[in-house]
Amino acid sequence: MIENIPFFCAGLLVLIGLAVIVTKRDLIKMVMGLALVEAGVNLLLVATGYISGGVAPIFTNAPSTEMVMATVQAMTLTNIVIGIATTALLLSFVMVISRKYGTRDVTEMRRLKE
Amino acid sequence: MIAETLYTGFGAWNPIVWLIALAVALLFAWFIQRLGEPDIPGEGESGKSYISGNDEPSPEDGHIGGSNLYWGFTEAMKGYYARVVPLHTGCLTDYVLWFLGTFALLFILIGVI
Amino acid sequence: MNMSNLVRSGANILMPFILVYGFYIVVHGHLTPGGGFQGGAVIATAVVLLMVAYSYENVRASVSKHVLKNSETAGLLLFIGTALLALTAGLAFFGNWLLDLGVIFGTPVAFGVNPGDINTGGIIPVLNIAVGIEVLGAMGLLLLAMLGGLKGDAE
Amino acid sequence: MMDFIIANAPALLIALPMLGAFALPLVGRLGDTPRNAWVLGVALITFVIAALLAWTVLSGGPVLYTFGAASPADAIPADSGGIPIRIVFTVDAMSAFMAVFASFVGLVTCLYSVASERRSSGKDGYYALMLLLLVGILGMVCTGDLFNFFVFLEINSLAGAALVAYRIDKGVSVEAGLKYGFLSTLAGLMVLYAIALLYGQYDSLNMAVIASRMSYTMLDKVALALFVAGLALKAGAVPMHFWTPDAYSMAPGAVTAFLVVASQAGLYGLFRILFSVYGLTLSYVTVGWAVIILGVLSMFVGVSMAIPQKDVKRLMAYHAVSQSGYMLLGVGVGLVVLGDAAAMDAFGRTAMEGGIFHIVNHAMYKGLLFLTAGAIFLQTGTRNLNKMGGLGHSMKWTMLFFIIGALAIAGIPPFNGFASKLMIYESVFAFSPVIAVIAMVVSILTLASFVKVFHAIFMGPEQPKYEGVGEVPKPMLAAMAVLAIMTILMGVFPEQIVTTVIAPAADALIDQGAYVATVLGGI
Repeated sequence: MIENIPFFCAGLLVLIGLAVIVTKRDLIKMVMGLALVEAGVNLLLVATGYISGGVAPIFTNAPSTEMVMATVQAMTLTNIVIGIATTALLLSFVMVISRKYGTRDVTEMRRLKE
Repeated sequence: MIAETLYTGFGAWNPIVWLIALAVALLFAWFIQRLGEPDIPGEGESGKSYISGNDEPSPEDGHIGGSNLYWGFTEAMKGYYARVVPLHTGCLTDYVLWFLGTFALLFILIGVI
Repeated sequence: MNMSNLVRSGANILMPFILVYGFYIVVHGHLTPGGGFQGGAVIATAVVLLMVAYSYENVRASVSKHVLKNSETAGLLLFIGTALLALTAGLAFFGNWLLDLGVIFGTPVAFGVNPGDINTGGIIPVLNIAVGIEVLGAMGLLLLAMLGGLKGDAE
Repeated sequence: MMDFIIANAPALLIALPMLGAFALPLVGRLGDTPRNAWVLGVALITFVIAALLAWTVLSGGPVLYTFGAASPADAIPADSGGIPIRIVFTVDAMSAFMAVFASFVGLVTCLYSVASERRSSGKDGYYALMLLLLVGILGMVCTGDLFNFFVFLEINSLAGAALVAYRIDKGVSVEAGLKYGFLSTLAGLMVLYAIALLYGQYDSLNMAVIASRMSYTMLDKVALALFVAGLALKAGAVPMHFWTPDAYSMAPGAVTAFLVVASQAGLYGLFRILFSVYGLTLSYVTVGWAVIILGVLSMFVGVSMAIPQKDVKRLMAYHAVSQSGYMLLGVGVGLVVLGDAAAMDAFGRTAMEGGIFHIVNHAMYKGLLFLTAGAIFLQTGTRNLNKMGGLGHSMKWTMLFFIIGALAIAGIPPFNGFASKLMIYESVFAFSPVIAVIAMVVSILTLASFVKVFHAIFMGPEQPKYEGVGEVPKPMLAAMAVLAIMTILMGVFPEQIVTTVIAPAADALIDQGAYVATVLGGI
């Protein structure tokens, strides 16, 4: 049971992130909610590769014991990089919008509809 | 290169045959048009278009804009459009909610819950 | 609007350490935790430190966007070029054509527990350095644009 | 040289546009003409490589390309225990088909941009993003690795969102870009969550390995729901289509035409996951009906929302939603009868061929229509149908291309829309007559709405306010002409296209065993 806690935490983080996205009206907070979802996915990825008692997967440091899975860590790093690019892009959109519209409220950001 | 017939399992479709038929039909149309009066009315009073004795409208008034077309259709479907158009709120939160709702429906349909 | 003397002196002292640490993480990416992206991000924090200590206007004069943009382009081209060179060596795309060649980064890896030799890894350190150059340019540009107030296009 | 290119075609397909995009800041410094030549050259070479790759795949079977290996075909290293550990590009007939027409549309839209963006600033970034979007699409359709698929999906989303927001236009297009970027990122993260669930169970990211080990547990069902929801959002299926009209209406014409292909790459991902990764293990009747329902909803809601629109590009965007419904319908019917060999031979295969044929047809005629809309916007400065009129007097060529596109999308013979729609109607009629009737009604409504657009833009007396409006520059006309010629050719020779390209693509989707065997060897 105790070893499954990271997986539950990952699911919980995703749900918290979705709740933030849905309930908050400030665009910056919505982007933060998206970052929370991403953090949850990252946690799930890292947790799938963990072996209890494993060492860091560096070839020259490894004694002949078990190493944790390196693939998921590479995937997590990639996703962090992608996440930074996404967050930066979305935040710069929010900057432009708040300057042009004078508000960051998502319910005011409705010039495109029907 | 001659187009082969496309068999759809139940019927067939050959564009070349269709194009030949179209060409023949156009030939007939052209022939019939030739039987008509070749002259067009000249300048002056006879050249003007006759709209029940009213003056010809200016170019701005003479064109029917996009919104006026299919007015009857949208009017007849008013009940439908009154429900569907307001769904497109333009609000990002609603978009996310629709996504999550579809996701929940798929969950039930696929049989997770 | 400059910060107090204390903050500026602190930034001056910390600056070389941040840069050295960033470059260390970049170059040792194949031996220790870290790598191009992490090291590049550390170097880019130096830009933030400068901007906190001095004002945006002063920083913009010394850290030019042009240089950052060029380093971004150079890093990306180095990355893709290294990967493409593998094709000329008869390997697949991203094939490790420097491995075990004996020249730079080409020493075979020793077995057993050892502190690690920086002269191993083939093209992996090269790719790390390329990513490091790219990331410090891109992040620096991003931070300059965001903290300074973006005028024109996105990114 | 030729052998070298063919042997490394899948890698060059990704590497060349990437190199082109990264070198643009350097090339752009030389001036406008070298930059245009560079972009067009890179796009052209990419298209040629994609065509060579497709020729190799269609004549010699699927192509494997292992990144970082000693030899590209060496997917399974000797010491790996029989599983591929590297990123393997698995290019079968379906992938090659998508890659060819995606790079074709990329070339055409770059050609169009040369003229349509000639007066705007920031062209380095614009073309770099166009090429990156091309990279994202090509990577998505070629890769055989799930995480790699996610990475290219994100490249696709980010480049697309940045392109939508590129012309700020008082902030409105940034609003559209934000919506597009936010939703596609959310969908991408859902896809990544599903990938993590699959990886945790099957210890591999390779689609073929996962397919061979798939046991359809509870976690697989969760992953399936995440995949379908996320990728259907990327494809713009109702009820997750709301970003489509926003993003498509605000982006420049060339970008919109390319975004259509970008969302079709999402559709490809959906089909690939459903057929090649899950295949017969999933409850294909239920999931197939889910896809059909998404398709029918998309068709009907899309076209009915299009009719009262006043913005010409918004109207066309709703038609894009409606047309992707046809593809979902055709392939969904194929999925429902996946386990029933008799029904599959009777109508399922035809339905899938129709759906897949519709993908390329839609890319051609919808691209053409968006390009004409962009041309009209460029010359008149408005997208409002109520303010336009009488442009047929001054923009004769654009009008001709618009007519071709409109007739094709409405399914009027002899244009290409008719051939694929006919295949969908007839096969779906054998499956469920009611849905076939809905599909035909939607087609009629499509024609009706394009008659409205045609009348509003081109018909009527010449308007005094558009006196100085002339024809658009030649590169834009050339881009539209190329797409129009393709629309006609594919309509006049449908059988050749279907037998040489579409049928192998449909078979590649249906035959999951062949896909697995391509990577893992005969099992």
